[in-house]
Amino acid sequence: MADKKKCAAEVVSQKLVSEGIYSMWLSFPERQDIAATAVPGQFLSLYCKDGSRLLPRPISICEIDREEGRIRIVYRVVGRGTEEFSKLTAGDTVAVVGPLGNGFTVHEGRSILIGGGIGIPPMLELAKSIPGEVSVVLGYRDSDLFLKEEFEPYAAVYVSTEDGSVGTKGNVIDAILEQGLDADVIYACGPLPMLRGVKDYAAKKGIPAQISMEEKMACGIGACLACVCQSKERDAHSNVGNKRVCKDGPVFDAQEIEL
Amino acid sequence: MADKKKCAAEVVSQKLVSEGIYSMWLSFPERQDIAATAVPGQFLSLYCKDGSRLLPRPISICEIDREEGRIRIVYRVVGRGTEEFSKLTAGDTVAVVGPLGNGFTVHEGRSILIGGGIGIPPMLELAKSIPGEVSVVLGYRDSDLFLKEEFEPYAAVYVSTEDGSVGTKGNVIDAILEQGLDADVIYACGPLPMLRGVKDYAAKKGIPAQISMEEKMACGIGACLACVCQSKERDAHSNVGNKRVCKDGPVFDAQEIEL
Amino acid sequence: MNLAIDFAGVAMKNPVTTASGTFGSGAEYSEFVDLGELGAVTTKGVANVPWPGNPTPRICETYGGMLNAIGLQNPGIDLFIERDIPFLRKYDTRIIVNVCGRTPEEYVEVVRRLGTEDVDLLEINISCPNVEAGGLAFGQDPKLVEKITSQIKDAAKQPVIMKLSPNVTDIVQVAQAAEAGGADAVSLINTLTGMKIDISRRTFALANKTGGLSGPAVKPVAVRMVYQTAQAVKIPVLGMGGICTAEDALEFIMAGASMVAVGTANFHNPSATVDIIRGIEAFMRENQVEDIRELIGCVR
Amino acid sequence: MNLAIDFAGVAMKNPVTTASGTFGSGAEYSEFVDLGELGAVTTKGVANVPWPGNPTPRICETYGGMLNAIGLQNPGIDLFIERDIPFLRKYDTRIIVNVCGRTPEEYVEVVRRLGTEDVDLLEINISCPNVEAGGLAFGQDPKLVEKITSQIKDAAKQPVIMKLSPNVTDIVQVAQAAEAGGADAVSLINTLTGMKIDISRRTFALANKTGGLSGPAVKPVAVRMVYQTAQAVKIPVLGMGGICTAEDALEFIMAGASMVAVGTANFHNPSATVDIIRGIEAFMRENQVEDIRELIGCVR
Ligand SMILES: Cc1cc2nc3c(=O)[nH]c(=O)nc-3n(C[C@H](O)[C@H](O)[C@H](O)COP(=O)(O)OP(=O)(O)OC[C@H]3O[C@@H](n4cnc5c(N)ncnc54)[C@H](O)[C@@H]3O)c2cc1C
Ligand SMILES: Cc1cc2nc3c(=O)[nH]c(=O)nc-3n(C[C@H](O)[C@H](O)[C@H](O)COP(=O)(O)OP(=O)(O)OC[C@H]3O[C@@H](n4cnc5c(N)ncnc54)[C@H](O)[C@@H]3O)c2cc1C
Ligand SMILES: Cc1cc2nc3c(=O)[nH]c(=O)nc-3n(C[C@H](O)[C@H](O)[C@H](O)COP(=O)(O)O)c2cc1C
Ligand SMILES: Cc1cc2nc3c(=O)[nH]c(=O)nc-3n(C[C@H](O)[C@H](O)[C@H](O)COP(=O)(O)O)c2cc1C
Ligand code: FES
Ligand code: FES
Repeated sequence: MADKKKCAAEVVSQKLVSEGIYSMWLSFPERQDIAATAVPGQFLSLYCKDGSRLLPRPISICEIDREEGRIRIVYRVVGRGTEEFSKLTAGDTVAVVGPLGNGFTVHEGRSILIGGGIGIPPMLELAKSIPGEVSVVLGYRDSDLFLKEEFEPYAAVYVSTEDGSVGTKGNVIDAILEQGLDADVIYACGPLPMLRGVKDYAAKKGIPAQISMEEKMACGIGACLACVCQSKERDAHSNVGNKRVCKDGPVFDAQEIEL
Repeated sequence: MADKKKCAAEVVSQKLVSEGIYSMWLSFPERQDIAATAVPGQFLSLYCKDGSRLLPRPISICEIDREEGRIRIVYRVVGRGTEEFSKLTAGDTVAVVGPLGNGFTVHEGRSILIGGGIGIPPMLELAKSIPGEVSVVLGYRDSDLFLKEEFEPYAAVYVSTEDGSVGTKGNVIDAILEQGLDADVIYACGPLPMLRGVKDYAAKKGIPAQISMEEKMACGIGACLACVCQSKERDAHSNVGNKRVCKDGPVFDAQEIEL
Repeated sequence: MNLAIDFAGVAMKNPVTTASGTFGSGAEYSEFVDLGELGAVTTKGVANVPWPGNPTPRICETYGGMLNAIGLQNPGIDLFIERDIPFLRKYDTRIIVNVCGRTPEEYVEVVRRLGTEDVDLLEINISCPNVEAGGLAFGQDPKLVEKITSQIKDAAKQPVIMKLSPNVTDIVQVAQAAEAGGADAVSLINTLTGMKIDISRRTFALANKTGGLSGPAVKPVAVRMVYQTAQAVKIPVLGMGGICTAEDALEFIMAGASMVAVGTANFHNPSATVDIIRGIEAFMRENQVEDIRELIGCVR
Repeated sequence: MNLAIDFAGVAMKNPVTTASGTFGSGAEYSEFVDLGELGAVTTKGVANVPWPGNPTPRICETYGGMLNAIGLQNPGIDLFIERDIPFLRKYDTRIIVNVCGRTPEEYVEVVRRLGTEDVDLLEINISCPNVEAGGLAFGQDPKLVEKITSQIKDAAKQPVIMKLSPNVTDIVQVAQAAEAGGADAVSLINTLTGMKIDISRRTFALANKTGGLSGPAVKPVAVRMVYQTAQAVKIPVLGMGGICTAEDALEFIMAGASMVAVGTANFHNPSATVDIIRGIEAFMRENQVEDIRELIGCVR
């Protein structure tokens, strides 16, 4: 059914949550289905107004307000596109396609949610909605603990900082070990080295881990084969073991992906 | 002296004056000299915000408010650049360079100011400032006589319309003939066929005519040689009889230019 | 008002198709556009066996365009025939299968396999590096182009479009070579070879170092080459390179393209193809153009 | 922090010059930038006699770039020597004189005349159509490039930069031909040949039909060619093509350009040249780069 469309999202609010990190609530006057169907782990493609920048910027969903039909994203300004977005104010519009990709698949049992750096925001909606016993482990560079208190109503929150200023000095795995956390399943989003650590840890523990991957995208919907990662098995779509982060992911079973 | 600069002009106000034609007052918080030194017949280069459009849009000065340091421009939306400008509202900024080019050289005696279509606005500041007996002849397509009443405080205003709905049916020269206007000097801005008519008329009458020319521009300041028109004489700059509209004009002695 | 054309003997409901590699085999974009509205769908290049493509990053954005070095990842002709052709056949649109290879034999193998399949046209991507001619692509040498065209024509059951590389000194020579080899049509342009450097990491933005430049940035080069080619050959031209709007498409058509393909624009606007078809219709209505064929090559 | 470099034996205070034809002889832009801040000013192409250039429209805007068909209008070498060199000499900057011609003899005549003048380097624009070789430019044939380079070198008193056309199948061959002919340096890229059609008037946007594409749209092609050239020749490379920001300039430098030229960007920002110099300084400061020469060709 040809019923998806790039549409104008309206900026409900935008604020700076940490140095260079912005939080923005979007509503979708043209498409009620976006917030209604979105699940944690999925992303939106945001498009720039400036015509010199054509490709979509994939940004993960941080929170979903299904009642109001709104989605929250939290992003770091790293280049011209995110800089453009950071200038938007309430009432402005931004073109989006979404929700895209596959979110986290919620399993029974005790879970650890792990977020590192700008991989923290995508874990918030999951923390809010996941049943059972939940521990959240957040990895920061330093004592600028953006978003941390927003997790606290929903879970026990543990922190690691690279500089040791708060919580466990080191990375998220160091924090898990220090706190002696245990779980039946892990969900994680963050930089590649962190994901590698999570994958190894989960393998050693023999528990499943779902990780959210990043790759440069052109289409964002699975057509161009830009955003592939190598899968252990020869998958049905590519026939060469190249999974598409945008379409087959961004959330994958950690043990099925070569990191 | 390297003291000129592209600078941000602030939109003081913008309004639609006719179908597809906008009037905008600009102030220049960064550069007091722009309004202070501008003269009628000169133009501003306006730049687009959208990075896919790099070249300046030359727009003539319509009015100058030296006291408030403001300049008014009136322009027709013909493409993406002018469309972008038409969306600006009070408080927005637009990048400009100017004032550029040579304006009209005011002569003694009775004068006829001729404007055709979107060539009408550039004649307003001249009508306001020129001494002596002034007749203004404005050529329109139809009865949508934008800006006409703004000339009336300063001069006797005659109108021609292509469809004959107001004033003389025909062009500005038809109006001059019908009204039996006479003058010692003519100043004109408008489409090429009109300028040809003016040139012929002035030649026949043996009176000087200053005409404002248009050509596609890249630099707008005389360096790239994009915007040339052929001059009767081999001029000192080009050495080949190619005058630059942006630097040697846009106002030229009609008899010195091949039209 | 008529938008239908005949392209190399195949009737198309309108002159708009997709640019190979930007639209997969249509499945993903079918959520955004009704494929039945398109004149044709041109599929991602397919080879005789599956190709894994290049390491990532495979793409990067550039000013008004992008670079890609996907490296012709494809699932191989077997899976393509089994899955992608039946999918596309459900729609009332023409199928143009883009073919890639590293040797003439590989191309011919795919072309032969497709001979018994229900597809309408073949488009041969000769911008692939020729493994026997270090570095240069087939499409950069007119002699090779003529030769490979006739080899493919000998094997082909469907009309053959040779897809030309713009990375050449003289596109006319290459187009004429394709015509001499028996091509039924030519398509152009493939991507311009480019490079981006990531100055903060002091390395190449693409793992492959170089990639192919596409998008509106390249349009003037594409229009020029389409014009020159249309002036020089008798076979029809399928034009592409930076088409984002109906106005862009009309530029190519007026320059001599009988059909146009929409590529990178799909990434910016997933409905670009149908938006362009509707825009062409609107232009024809406003300008009282009864038949799109009046516009083909009207600027000389 | 050192920005100074040696380019083909000439000491430059920094590696930034202007792209020929976009800056006149500096007079107009001297109202916007202090020419004394530039490493060098490269002047508009000059011929042995005045050239009137092409009819207008001579330029049009394109997506992220522009087309120009100025047609090398110039006042001739006599007036240039009399007026433009003395003007530029007032500034503490190097003078690179860009030379054009329709025959080898015309080039050589200009080069000889300049031999007795106080200019620092000659840049030879071989993208001019060769009147003896219908249509193709000198720069599109490696054999012609080698020959004309050595003819010019025989006549030249200043170091010679051969300015290469990007409209070729293999830029490396052309660069090597220039080196074999004795060039002291190469500069690239000149413009890519393009076309725009004005669909409302159903005609060409430029009176000359085709024009040269420049601006940020072409940067990836330029960076690729600069990289390939720098890998293949020993003489220094002056890189250009779409440089608008310090980051753009640094891409070329890291790809192997010892110097860079700013062209179309001047039209968008008349102070682009000095803004870029300051931006390079800022990058070096932030990244603790002591000497710009550490960055030249650092990405391979
Ligand atoms: C599935 C997914 C979810 C993401 N979620 C978030 C999020 O919630 N918050 C957040 O801050 N960032 C997120 N990112 C990263 C975000 O997409 C980039 O930071 C952003 O695209 C940078 O755009 P730019 O124009 O500012 O940077 P530029 O560097 O100027 O962008 C140039 C090009 O590179 C692409 N690009 C640059 N960095 C990345 C990257 N890390 N991943 C993918 N493409 C990139 C851009 O999309 C653009 O096409 C996510 C990435 C992916 C793949
Ligand atoms: C000296 C001078 C004074 C002018 N004064 C006015 C004025 O007061 N009011 C007004 O409405 N228009 C004026 N024009 C015309 C105005 O410059 C164009 O309408 C405008 O540049 C169109 O920009 P666009 O992006 O909307 O159109 P597009 O067609 O998208 O522009 C594409 C390119 O062509 C150039 N271009 C298009 N039309 C013209 C044109 N007629 N003349 C020069 N360049 C053009 C643009 O600058 C741009 O570089 C003047 C032109 C000149 C040369
Ligand atoms: C991501 C991507 C993948 C491509 N893959 C192919 C391909 O498999 N075969 C082919 O012939 N061309 C391929 N191309 C080239 C396009 O079909 C087209 O010729 C080119 O991109 C110019 O058109 P555009 O500017 O509209 O994208 C690809 C282009 C892109 C951007
Ligand atoms: C208006 C214009 C005029 C040019 N004239 C010349 C010229 O006279 N000689 C020459 O060698 N190159 C000429 N060029 C090419 C530029 O010097 C440069 O090689 C090209 O524009 C790419 O750089 P850019 O993208 O920074 O403009 C001209 C370019 C433009 C835009
Ligand atoms: S971005 Fe195109 S397949 Fe993922
Ligand atoms: S626009 Fe460059 S000389 Fe007039």
